[in-house]
Amino acid sequence: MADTDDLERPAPSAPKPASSGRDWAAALGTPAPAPEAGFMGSALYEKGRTVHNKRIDGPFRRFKWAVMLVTLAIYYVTPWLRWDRGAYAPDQAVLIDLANRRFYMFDIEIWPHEFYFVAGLLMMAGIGLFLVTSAVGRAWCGYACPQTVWTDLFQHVDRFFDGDRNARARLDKAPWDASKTTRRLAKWSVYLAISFWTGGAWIMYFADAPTLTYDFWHGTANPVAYATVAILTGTTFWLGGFMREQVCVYMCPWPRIQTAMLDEKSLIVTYKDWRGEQRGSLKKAAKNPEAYGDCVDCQQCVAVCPTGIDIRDGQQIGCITCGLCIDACDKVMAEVGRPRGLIDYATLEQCEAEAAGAPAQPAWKALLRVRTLVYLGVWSAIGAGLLFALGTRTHTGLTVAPDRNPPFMLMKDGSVRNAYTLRLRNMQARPRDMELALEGLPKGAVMWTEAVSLENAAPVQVIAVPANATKVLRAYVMLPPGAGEDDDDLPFAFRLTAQDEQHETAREETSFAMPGDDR
Amino acid sequence: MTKKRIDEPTGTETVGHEWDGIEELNTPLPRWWLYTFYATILFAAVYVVLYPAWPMIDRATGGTLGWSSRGDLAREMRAADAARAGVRAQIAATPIEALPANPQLMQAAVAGGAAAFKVNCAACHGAGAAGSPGYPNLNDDDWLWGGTLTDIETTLTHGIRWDANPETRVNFMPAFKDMLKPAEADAVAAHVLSLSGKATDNATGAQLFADNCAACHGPSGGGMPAMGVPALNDAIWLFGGTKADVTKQILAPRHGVMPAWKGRLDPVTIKMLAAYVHSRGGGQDPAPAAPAPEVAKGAAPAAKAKTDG
Amino acid sequence: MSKNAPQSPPASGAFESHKKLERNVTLLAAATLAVVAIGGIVEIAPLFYIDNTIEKVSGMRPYTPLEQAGRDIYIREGCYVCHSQMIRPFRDEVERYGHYSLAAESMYDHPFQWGSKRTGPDLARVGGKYSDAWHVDHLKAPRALVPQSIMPSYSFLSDTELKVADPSASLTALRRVGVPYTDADIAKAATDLKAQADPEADAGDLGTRYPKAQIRDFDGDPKKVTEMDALVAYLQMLGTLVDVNSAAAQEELTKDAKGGGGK
Amino acid sequence: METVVRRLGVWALVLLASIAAIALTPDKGFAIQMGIVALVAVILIIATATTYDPVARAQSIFRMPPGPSRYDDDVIRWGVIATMFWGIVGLLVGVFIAAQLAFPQLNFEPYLNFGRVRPLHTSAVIFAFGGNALLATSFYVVQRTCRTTLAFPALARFVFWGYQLFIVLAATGYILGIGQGREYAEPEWYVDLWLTIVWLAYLAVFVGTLLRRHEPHIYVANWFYLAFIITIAMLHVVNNLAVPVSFLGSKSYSLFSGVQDALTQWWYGHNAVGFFLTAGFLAMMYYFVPKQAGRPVYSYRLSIIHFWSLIFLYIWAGPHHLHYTALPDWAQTLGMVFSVMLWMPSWGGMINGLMTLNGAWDKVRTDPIIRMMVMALAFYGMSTFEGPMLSIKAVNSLSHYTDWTIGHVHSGALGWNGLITFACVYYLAPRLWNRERLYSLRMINWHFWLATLGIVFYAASMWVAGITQGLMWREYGADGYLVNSFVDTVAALHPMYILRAVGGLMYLSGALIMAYNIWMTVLGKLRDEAPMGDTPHDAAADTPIARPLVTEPAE
Repeated sequence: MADTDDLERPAPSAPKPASSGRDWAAALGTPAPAPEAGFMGSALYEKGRTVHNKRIDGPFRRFKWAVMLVTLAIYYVTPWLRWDRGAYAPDQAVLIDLANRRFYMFDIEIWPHEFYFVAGLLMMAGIGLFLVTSAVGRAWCGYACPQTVWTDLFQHVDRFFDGDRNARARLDKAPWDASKTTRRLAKWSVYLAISFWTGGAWIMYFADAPTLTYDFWHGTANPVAYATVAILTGTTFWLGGFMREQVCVYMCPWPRIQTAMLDEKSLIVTYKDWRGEQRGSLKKAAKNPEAYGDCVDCQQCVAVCPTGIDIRDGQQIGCITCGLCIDACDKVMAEVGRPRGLIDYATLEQCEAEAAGAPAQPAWKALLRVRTLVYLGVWSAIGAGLLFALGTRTHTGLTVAPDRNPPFMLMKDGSVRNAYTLRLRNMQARPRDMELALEGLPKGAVMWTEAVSLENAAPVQVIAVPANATKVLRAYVMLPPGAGEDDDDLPFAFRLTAQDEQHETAREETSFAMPGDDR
Repeated sequence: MTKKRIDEPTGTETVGHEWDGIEELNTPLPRWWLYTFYATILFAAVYVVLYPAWPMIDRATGGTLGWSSRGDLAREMRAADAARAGVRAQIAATPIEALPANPQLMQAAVAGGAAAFKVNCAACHGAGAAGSPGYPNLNDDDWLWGGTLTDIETTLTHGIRWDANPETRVNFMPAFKDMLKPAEADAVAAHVLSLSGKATDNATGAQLFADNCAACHGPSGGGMPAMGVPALNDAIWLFGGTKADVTKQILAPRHGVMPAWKGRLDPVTIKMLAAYVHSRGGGQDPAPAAPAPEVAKGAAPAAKAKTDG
Repeated sequence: MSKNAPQSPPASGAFESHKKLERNVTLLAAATLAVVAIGGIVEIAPLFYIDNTIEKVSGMRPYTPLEQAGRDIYIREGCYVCHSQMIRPFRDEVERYGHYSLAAESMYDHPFQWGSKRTGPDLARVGGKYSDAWHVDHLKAPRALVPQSIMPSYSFLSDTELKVADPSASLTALRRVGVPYTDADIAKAATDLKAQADPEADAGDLGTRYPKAQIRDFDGDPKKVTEMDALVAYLQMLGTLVDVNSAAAQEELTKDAKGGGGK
Repeated sequence: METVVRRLGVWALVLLASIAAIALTPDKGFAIQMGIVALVAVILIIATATTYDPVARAQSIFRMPPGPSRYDDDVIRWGVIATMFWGIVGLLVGVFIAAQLAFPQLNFEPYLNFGRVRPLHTSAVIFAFGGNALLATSFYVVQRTCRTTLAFPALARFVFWGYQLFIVLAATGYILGIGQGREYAEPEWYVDLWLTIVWLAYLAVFVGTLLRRHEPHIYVANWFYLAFIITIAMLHVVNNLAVPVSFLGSKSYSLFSGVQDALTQWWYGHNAVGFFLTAGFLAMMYYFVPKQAGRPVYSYRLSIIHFWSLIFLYIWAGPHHLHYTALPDWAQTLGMVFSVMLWMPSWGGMINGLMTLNGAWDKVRTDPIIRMMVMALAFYGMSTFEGPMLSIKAVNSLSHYTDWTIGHVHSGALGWNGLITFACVYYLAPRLWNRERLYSLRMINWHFWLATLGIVFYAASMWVAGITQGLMWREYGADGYLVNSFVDTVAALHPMYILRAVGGLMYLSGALIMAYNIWMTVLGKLRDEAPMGDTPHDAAADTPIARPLVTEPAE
């Protein structure tokens, strides 16, 4: 992989401002190249600048490859996994069935009233990011964020069509002749293809993937599907193909939250300036070894950076801590025979200690800290709670709504009747018989349902509930004359018991309204 | 005053003013920011042409799509209705007494009836169908004209004392104002109340009842649903169950009127209404054999002046 | 003072002229006021003169003194923070709550009570939906009737006698802001207030002056007129005035929708 | 002496008037409110007539450095204390009402029912906490950036105390059941009138100070403060137009009705967010972020463009609170498109704030105050993205009337307004009380983590609650009929409401830690702890320019 121009200084087209402390405003285009004039007659905006990052290989790059492949594979393949749920439910392993308000995840099926699982997952995601940040800094930004993954992918496409860093920079500057136009069109087509595939994969999560694919190509899919694909294709094309690191710098709130969450004990990618400075080429250093540090000022760390920053300027918002500069620097250090780790993952605290002469610490030691453990605790607690809820949740549900108008009914013979709207939930993918029973009403209370046949009235009824559905039922409960105090509402409950091996039950408290004496 | 300088870390020029140590850089706007701003403006410009947007002199621009939120709803409701059209056709083809045999159809009929009830019936019978003095409660199991599906459908179709409909249900209770002395009326009322255990019986009343009332209301006040004669021996009173109420009804009976819905509502809706009313909890199954006709309470309409309003 | 010596990049045009504003408080304040006034004027003013803003439907009338007293209680207790009175034109809302709300239906609402959050259900058409008894019991002890309810209880309303300092003054104030109460309405406000909730009292021509007014004892306690009477009277009339489903009303609405959307 | 007598006369008149009102009014709540006014008058009479000086007494309790300092900072110190106090009150009430929604048994009728306490929460956090923060910081910033002292020092004191009276009258009114029934504008007519007077005085002090400035240009923070003061005055007056039933009672009826009233109210309501909670707080950001970071503001041009576009566009966005209501479709359209256009102008402030840290990003790791500011700006960015998104009609049809809105509001209020205010107070406390540094910088970290964790709980639970609610309301069964009754959705939200209360409790605990920290700072204590990054106070530079001999033209 030893590229011949590995140690070459970068092309002069990547200017370095006079000051060493270059930062984002500068990286995105200093006012030096005359800004375009806007309608207000002065420089209204500055042009963005494309980052041409150089190919590199190393442990972090390989890790990035691995994460990229795994995440993309998960994203594209998941909707095509099948999961047999029987005849009454879809057989797609992961499916967000918006039309029927069901969310399938392998063996788990979430109903809208169980959305709190999603809240739990969201909190776990939020705190999980806190956790990761406190332990390994912006690892999410560096490896797993979709914006990073797709930017990476698109940068590989760039490399495939236009060559590596210098070639790309040259091509950018080149006039728009036939060859450049063809290349660009080809490249953009690939961008578009990837974007389209990305958008297309998204909708597969919301409907049966094979059917939807068929419908999509036959023009019979829901217009929303086409619109979604169009929007996602557009945004992927724009954000991954062109906006890239600017999303991280300007638009995304997460980098700021993460930045705010870093402290002196957080791992970040750091240039160890006490070791590196004064920078100087090998030649200079050979002449005067005392005056120069380990940094040979080869600019490789800048060249490989996907967001185009110079890590040696210190911490900055553009650094997504992907570690590619570590790979680049380690490689150079190996070639020039100096110890690795001039640029490395380190905490501010370690840096201060090291600068003061302490030996370098392995990065993993930074992981063990109170904050991380506290987050881990909260995160695991929520996770355990969710698992518990998942484990103990039943697939049977019952809600009861008493009639409000009239609240009670006096019958011919002086009996009192109340009516209730019951919702019997069968969350199993098979039809089940369920036993509905009254609990806690005085003797003589009877119940009948729906098709109004008093003859069948009894305190216990068995009702067939279809698979994977809620059965809405009107139930009448009647107390014989003289049962219960006349002016008091009677609290009681409905109990629902599934008539299968599991005998899951659901119980719902409600009350029986009696005629008061003032009415 | 102006002290422009190049800011060292960013390499950008300052504007040149300083307030309490704060300076400003003269950084140009980020391009993506400006373009996104333009894009939102463009979106807005297109949107306000397509949709109602600008207030003019006497009305607002309507938008080239002719869209309105209420029109949108109307379309959706039509679609929903269309989706239910099949069910309506099925209901139309099913005789009403056969409905309970098809629980799904029955359920659809009940749901449709509930919607129609709110619009057409709630004004008199109340939103919960619980009625009010003079307007029968449809939730209980006391039926003046019978509570089977067929009976209810007939009542709905032809109405009660609705002159415009030749088949309307009619009965009539005479006013006893001139026939009974106040003391006698009082005695009859006491007897009537005694039938449901609300008063002590008296011989005069019993005799008068047997002579004047039992023919229709039955010797023990059981009523005669086929003729719309109310039962007097139960807990339910259309015009009130106090002695004064009953006396009033004996002396000058009020007779309720219910419109015939035939012609105003299509037969399917009437069928659905019947199903709904039947489902309110007191609906009767077709009786295999009608019980011997008995006699009962003061039938008929006319609420208090208030509710008649 | 600022001679803004131009260097690269030339800061001219709008940015340069802006410096005038930056140096002059009066100008800056005036420009700010002008800029922030525009939006409100363009959006709010036309609502007063554009004809079809409020549909022309029949049946709307001012609140009776008792209903208005109930409304004042509704506002006092902050019911609007949990209950909306605005049914949106969506199928689910129309099927759940009833016909969508019309602008005309709140034309006498000072202030409007459309609400912004439904912690509890919409109340725009709650009138007549439930019985008085249910409302009273529910207000006294919501969870006795609806166990999952999170509504506070309002049992004190039943114990508090309805005291309106001066019913005529309330109506007069409302007339000043544009509610068409007649002189008779104002003169009889105090008697109307009592009569509507008292089965014993003579309501006089209350029912004529306020068509569709419901006259009865609302709280199940005929002995006194309580705040509960007033609140339930208000709740029971909500959404009952305009016969939205009548053919005439529907025709008017269709015309409106077309008129608003067509030209 | 003569002035003492004259003042006594005025206070006595106020006292008499309020006693007369108490005697004559049939309205119990109104009588109590007038009692408060009478009490204030009595205190003033005692203070004027005797040597007892309650303010001086309080000055010593709160360890106020003896004035006059070089800048007129007394009012600002009071403002900082009031901010802290009302902040805690507002958050506490918030946690209480959150708990009420999870456990309705916590409603104590009639005074502590949700419907009465909820306006107390909103007003306490927006107007009492936020308002005092704005008062204090605006007086601080306008003096520093104009290098001059306050124009009318006595009037400034009146503004502060008058504003506190407004808060007390408003808050007690809610509990007593006095309110107009307009969200965020609940106070009744007489309280509104009082606030109008106070607000005009505020405008006078602020503009007067700008006119006295010793800097040729007006700093961008002051543009935002000015826009905030002017616009709030306009909104307040128009939205509160009402006719009182009697001058001896609290009740009034709004001038507008129905649809016009609705739009006026949300024109007000939305721009209370836009100008109180956005423009005003951006003004705070424009001063305190560059000061704490020690860096120049990122882009002057962006300031100009985003200032004017923000204030112009914001005003139009009100109707998005009334999507799909009886408000005419055209107005809804305008509300939506202007909200969408508002996205970038809002983000202009975020970019300008965050990018100001260019060259100082390392401070985020070491300086807890900067960290808090960065987090505040991140939340500002998120909620100003969520806002335009929620204003899109299709999204709004699902989200409106649900807890999604509540979550959205709180990610802005807790994340943006809360955190930026806390950061400013942390910045101000040692400077105002001439302390070397805060009692503890490490405790800011605790505050920070509790606050962010609290927001995560809050926002996640409310977002999910909103979606759950929205989906359940419109869930249809296969038979074409609605599946859920309303109360089913209430039951489904129960766990969310508990999680929300937990989040709120975390946020409140953070604020309590802060109160302790500030109090210790006021007392002049220093916690023994490992040092953290901070921007040292340069007391020597913190001084107005002496008035030059020739008055500068105000140009």
